Amino acid sequence: MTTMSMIKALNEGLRRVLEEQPKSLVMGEDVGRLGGVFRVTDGLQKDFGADRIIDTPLAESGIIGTAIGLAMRGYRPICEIQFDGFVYPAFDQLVSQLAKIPNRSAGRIRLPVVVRIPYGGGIGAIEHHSESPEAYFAHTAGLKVVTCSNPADAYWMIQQAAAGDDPVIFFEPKRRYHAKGEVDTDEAGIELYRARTVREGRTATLIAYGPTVDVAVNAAEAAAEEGLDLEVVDLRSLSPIDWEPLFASVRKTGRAVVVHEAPGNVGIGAEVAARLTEECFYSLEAPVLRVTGYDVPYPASRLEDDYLPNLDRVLDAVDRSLEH
Amino acid sequence: MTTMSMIKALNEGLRRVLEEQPKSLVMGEDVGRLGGVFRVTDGLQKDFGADRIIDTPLAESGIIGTAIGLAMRGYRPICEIQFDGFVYPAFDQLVSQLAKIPNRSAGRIRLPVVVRIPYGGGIGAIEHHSESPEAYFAHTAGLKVVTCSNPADAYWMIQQAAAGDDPVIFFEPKRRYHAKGEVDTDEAGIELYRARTVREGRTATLIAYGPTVDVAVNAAEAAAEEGLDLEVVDLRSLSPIDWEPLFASVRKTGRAVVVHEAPGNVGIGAEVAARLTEECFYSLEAPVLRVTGYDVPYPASRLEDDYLPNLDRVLDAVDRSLEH
Amino acid sequence: MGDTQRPAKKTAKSRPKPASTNEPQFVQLLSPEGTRVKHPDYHLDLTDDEYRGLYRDLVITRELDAQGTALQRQGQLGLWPSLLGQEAAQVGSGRALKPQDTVFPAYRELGVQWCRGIDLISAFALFRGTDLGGRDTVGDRFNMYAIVIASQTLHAAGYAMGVAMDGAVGGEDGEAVIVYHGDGATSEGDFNEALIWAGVFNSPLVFFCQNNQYAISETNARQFRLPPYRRAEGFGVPGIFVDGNDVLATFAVTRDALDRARRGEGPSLIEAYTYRMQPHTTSDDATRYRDEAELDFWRAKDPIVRYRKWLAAEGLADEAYFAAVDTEAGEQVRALRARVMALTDPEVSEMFDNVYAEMPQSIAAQRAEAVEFQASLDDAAEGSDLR
Amino acid sequence: MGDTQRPAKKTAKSRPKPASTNEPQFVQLLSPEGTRVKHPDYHLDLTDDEYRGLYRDLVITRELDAQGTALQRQGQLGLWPSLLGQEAAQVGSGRALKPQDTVFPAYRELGVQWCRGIDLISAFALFRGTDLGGRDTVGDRFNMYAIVIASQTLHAAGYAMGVAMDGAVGGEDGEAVIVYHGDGATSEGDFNEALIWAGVFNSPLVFFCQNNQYAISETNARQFRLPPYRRAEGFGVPGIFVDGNDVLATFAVTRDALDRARRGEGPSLIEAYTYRMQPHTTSDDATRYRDEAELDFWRAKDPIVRYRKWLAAEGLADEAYFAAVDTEAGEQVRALRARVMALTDPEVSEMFDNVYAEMPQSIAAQRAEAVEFQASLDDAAEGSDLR
Ligand SMILES: Cc1ncc(C[n+]2csc(CCOP(=O)(O)OP(=O)(O)O)c2C)c(N)n1
Ligand SMILES: Cc1ncc(C[n+]2csc(CCOP(=O)(O)OP(=O)(O)O)c2C)c(N)n1
Ligand SMILES: [Mg+2]
Ligand SMILES: [Mg+2]
Repeated sequence: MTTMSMIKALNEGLRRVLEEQPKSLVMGEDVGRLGGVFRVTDGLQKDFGADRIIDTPLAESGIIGTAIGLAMRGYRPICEIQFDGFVYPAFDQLVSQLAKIPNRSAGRIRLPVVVRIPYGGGIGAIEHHSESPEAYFAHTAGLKVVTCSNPADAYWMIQQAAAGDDPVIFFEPKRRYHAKGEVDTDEAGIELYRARTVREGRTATLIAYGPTVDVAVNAAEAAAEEGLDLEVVDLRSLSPIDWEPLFASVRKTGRAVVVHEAPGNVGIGAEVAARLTEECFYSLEAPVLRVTGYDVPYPASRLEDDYLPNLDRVLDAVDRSLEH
Repeated sequence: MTTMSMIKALNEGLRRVLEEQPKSLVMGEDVGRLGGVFRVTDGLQKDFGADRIIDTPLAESGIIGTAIGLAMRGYRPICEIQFDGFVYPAFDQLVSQLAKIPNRSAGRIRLPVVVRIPYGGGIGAIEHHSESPEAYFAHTAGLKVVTCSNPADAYWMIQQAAAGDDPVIFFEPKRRYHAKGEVDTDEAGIELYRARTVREGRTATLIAYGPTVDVAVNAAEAAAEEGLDLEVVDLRSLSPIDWEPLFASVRKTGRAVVVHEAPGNVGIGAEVAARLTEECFYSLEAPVLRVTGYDVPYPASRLEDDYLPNLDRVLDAVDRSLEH
Repeated sequence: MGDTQRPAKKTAKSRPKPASTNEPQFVQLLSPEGTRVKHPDYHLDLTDDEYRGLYRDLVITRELDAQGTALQRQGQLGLWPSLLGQEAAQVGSGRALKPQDTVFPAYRELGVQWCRGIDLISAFALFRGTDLGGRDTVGDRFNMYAIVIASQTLHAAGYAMGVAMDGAVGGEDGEAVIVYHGDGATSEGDFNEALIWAGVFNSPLVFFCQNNQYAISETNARQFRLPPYRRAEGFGVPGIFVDGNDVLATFAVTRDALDRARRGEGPSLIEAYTYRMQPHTTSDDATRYRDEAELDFWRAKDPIVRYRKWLAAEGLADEAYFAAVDTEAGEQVRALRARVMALTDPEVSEMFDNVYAEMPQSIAAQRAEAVEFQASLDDAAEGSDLR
Repeated sequence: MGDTQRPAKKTAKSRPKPASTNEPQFVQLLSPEGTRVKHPDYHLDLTDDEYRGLYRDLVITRELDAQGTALQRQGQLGLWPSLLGQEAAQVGSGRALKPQDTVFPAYRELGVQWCRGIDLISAFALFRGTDLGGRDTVGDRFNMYAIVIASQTLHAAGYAMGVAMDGAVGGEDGEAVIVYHGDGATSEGDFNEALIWAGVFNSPLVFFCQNNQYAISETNARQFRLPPYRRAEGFGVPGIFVDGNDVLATFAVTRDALDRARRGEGPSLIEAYTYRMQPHTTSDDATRYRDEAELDFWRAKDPIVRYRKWLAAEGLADEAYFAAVDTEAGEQVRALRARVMALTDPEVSEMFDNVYAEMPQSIAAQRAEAVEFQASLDDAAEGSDLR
């Protein structure tokens, strides 16, 4: 067990990938000499060379498009998109190419490309630097979408994502980047596409991922003082979602609240609510509720605390659920 | 009342916009001399000139990006994206610019831009020509998303969309392009952002839009022969959704099935199901079910009949709903 | 200029001379009238068999393509994008490739595919709708057709980066990569980003632009002020302008560009000036945007007619040879046609099977549901047959 | 060449001569040593007041920008992207604009904004996070800052199309549009598409590229083989290369390009060769990718020092004038600083109010919910204060 920040965990995880898999590459804007604007790739170019840690031109479509070509050549690119809000110029290469080429090729081409995206708000940033675009990618057949909420998951999930042969969009909650946590560097303990029950409880289930796991845990702790026993599940994989633990939890608690930063409308929370209701209809004592970003563009940073789901809004939703 | 195809209705609707609103423009690939690959803009360049019906370079980001600039200058562009699968290169300009600039400007800039997208499958086309990307745009705060299912709606909705000051993504179900219908060219009868009950019934509610409205109506007719009395609602507006008629319907029937061509995962159906359950929890006798495209890339056309929601799959879902 | 990288080597070939006065300033080795033209930079010295082989390729390509159009008209294909008129551009460039080279086509490259010796059925299956065009593209060194305009140029740029990273460039045996695209494609962001990538990483990539004068109905005037080969020069990537209806010139300039790429001298762009004699695809009505006079103008530049004249005049081939090629083309067409008609619909399960390397449980469940549903309908249909 | 459109008029200015031997081949009217250089194509004949005014703009811009950095360090701004070193590029081009011209900035254009006489508070509010940068951009003829690299180039191209469609070009009173972007921006698809658009529609648009040698940590070598002004030429758009640390040269070439645009002679691109003396933003650590020697090299080219030398040598300004400008700059800084500190947090409701012209019912409901929730928390907080 070692204590490290999520940034360090990702850095160490990438190091192991680069050491163990000679075909792996890291590519993106400023990932080389600078070590990335968040320093996730710090020191990698020094240790693995400029041929493997590639500072690319400032063009996101180009980053993903050429990563696809490199993967066709047998490489295993790990791309960095500098911030959530800058992934959109690459959208065609992501959804029409990366997601579809393996199927188009009748399975003859596999594209083991990982796309790392620092995401989410809460860091006082300017526009386009606080978005949560995960629903776009979860809705896209052919991609897998995961997100880590703590250093241990960051360390292992990046390695697991890089080890697979499917394209993975890998969301990193930037407001958790500096928070430290214990990392067991010997054993992963859990598979990439599995949800994890972070806290057991019987009153209701809080379902969160990435940056909101911490919010949910804090809410559960606050609720415990009021005698409420909340279960918290970290989805970890957003597409596919690991449904069984959710079904089991909701069958136990009868109530669920989903928490994410992205706007609620047609978001991950909608899918979770719809599916849970389909499968656990007779167990639910209240509708699955959602606590999410509002359906407006991410606001100026001085308003972000009002925009983001927080402890109070989560507890309020739990109360509303219990009123049913 | 006149009988016309949806293509003709759109063409006539655009004509009226161009006549009544001197600042309106039509722009896109092949919309001018050719009249569009589907002939929706047929004859417009001849009648309104090449300054107002603009054949653009082959670049979708450029089409939307320059339309934004034109709108800032006071023009009212109606852009055509040639096929659903070619909207993705414009994604950044759509979600980070078109959707957000009005809010960014603190409301001082309005962008009355309509983006027409022929969408959906069932026409035996090759890849990228049969997609249903509406969920991406519905999830995007700042955009409005609508779709027509028949010539009368096509005729009026395109005019209403062009008359408003918000950006509208306007989806046209291409497999309904040639089907004819009655059009009252004197009066719209219904507002743009309203849902419409196409068929009244008491057993269950079918919720559809665009190309699946017809599927739902056919299913309802078939079900009627078996004594089932299905209500069919055409959403028309996908963002915002006109919820009240849906709530009312579900409170009456107690059961709902949403039908769309797009993949189900994190689709419009998920939002409809989640929201209906939130609001009508005590009225629902079964979970809201979804009949959608599968969560795989749109298949080769010889498989599309198996991919698309059809009468049998809808009726099967109704049966499953009734089993609850 | 700080550390701005300059192109490794300027390959400023002297500006070519047009053979006849109405021709633009492109590289030409064979005039529309079928006479050989000298060019200061490009010489060709093929064997008699190779010269004859080019003719065979041109004719067979044309016939197979015509069969695509015919099959579509007969309802056997959903769509066909004809290359009629562009045979020389495709055969000239396609035959210039060495076995180790890799091709990234757009969607009209049947002639290149033929030259690479790759089973053409994949193109017909794609446009019949029985699959999405998948093949063993890595083994074939010929990628799938690309429908999203210019998207393949970035794939090619990435692949070519990988070739260089593999150390597979640097000599006469080096690998080169060629990517095909149209005049319209040059307007897309992706194409321009691909030029940047190829330039910055000095990749062994040849952009082969078939400027067939149209992007569906839109003329060159809607896509650019300066022709694509001039654009490339602005990116620091040598641009070569060639008569795309001249199979010898196309062969010569492509071989040269590929050789520079394989030697490690970086990317270039070839603009082959040609003409699409058919509508954009079988769905298009070209009479809406162009007239017979324009077609006549280009008919006079037919790539096969001129080449045949020259072969005959040089005594490289005679009527018997031409007749034999026609016969062979007919056989190829018949064989292919039979195979196209035999292409059957895929199984429902196939739409699920290849999406992921590791299929998620949810997809497996949907697959089972779809297969079962299909089976139940089949049962019902059988049942009703029995009644 | 079929109907390929050629640029209306070639504006091939003769290649400029460098003043000192270590300078690139750009237009320069004032050497780093402060001596006036003649240029065959560009002459400047400003009034003494105008010459002095440029100095004032340079100094005030530098001071206001420094205040941005200071405010960020003091925790009053979230971020500040300094323009230190780029004052001449911004003031020279900004002052070349006529009142009817429209500006599309990137995010570092405080100096241009100053020259346009537009309240600078918007830039500070943006980086303080109290709003998203909204102003009356249409009335101001100065658009909002653009964060997504190169996205604004297309907006400018569309706007310029509209200007031409309005018939607002064609004489000395015509309108021109200028769009600012960086060296890194030239790699984005959008930038290249904007060049195509401007060219094809012959729009009155000047691309003003501040090549400050870096895109965050990445040098020019990662973005292009040939400098941006050469790129433009490949698109058929005249490219002009200018010493971006020379306020006179920047003024002259921008005025010329804007005048051509306003006369209806189409787009051009100016590459102003300059240097970002500060890190990319206050969040950046530039020591990771560049060294003191490089900074020293550029310090010797400081745009203000050279201009002040020249003014003094010409007798256009004296120490008293320079001191007065410093005093005024100090006042400007103090006034602005006070206003920045007074910027207050917006109301919760504001995040909902401007999204749509017609607010959907669902957004109105969310607005009400958020406002109410905020109020309930405030109440609770007050309640607990009472306890
Ligand atoms: C991104 C994208 N936009 C639009 C289309 C529709 N489309 C198909 S072919 C075509 C024209 C292509 O022209 P060009 O690049 O010159 O190639 P050509 O067909 O002439 O060979 C268009 C607009 C597409 N396939 N992809
Ligand atoms: C589309 C996009 N990708 C990435 C970024 C992150 N980013 C902000 S500034 C910058 C570098 C820009 O360099 P340049 O265009 O030279 O302008 P400069 O900052 O030097 O003025 C990057 C990569 C962004 N803002 N937008
Ligand atoms: Mg073409
Ligand atoms: Mg820069």
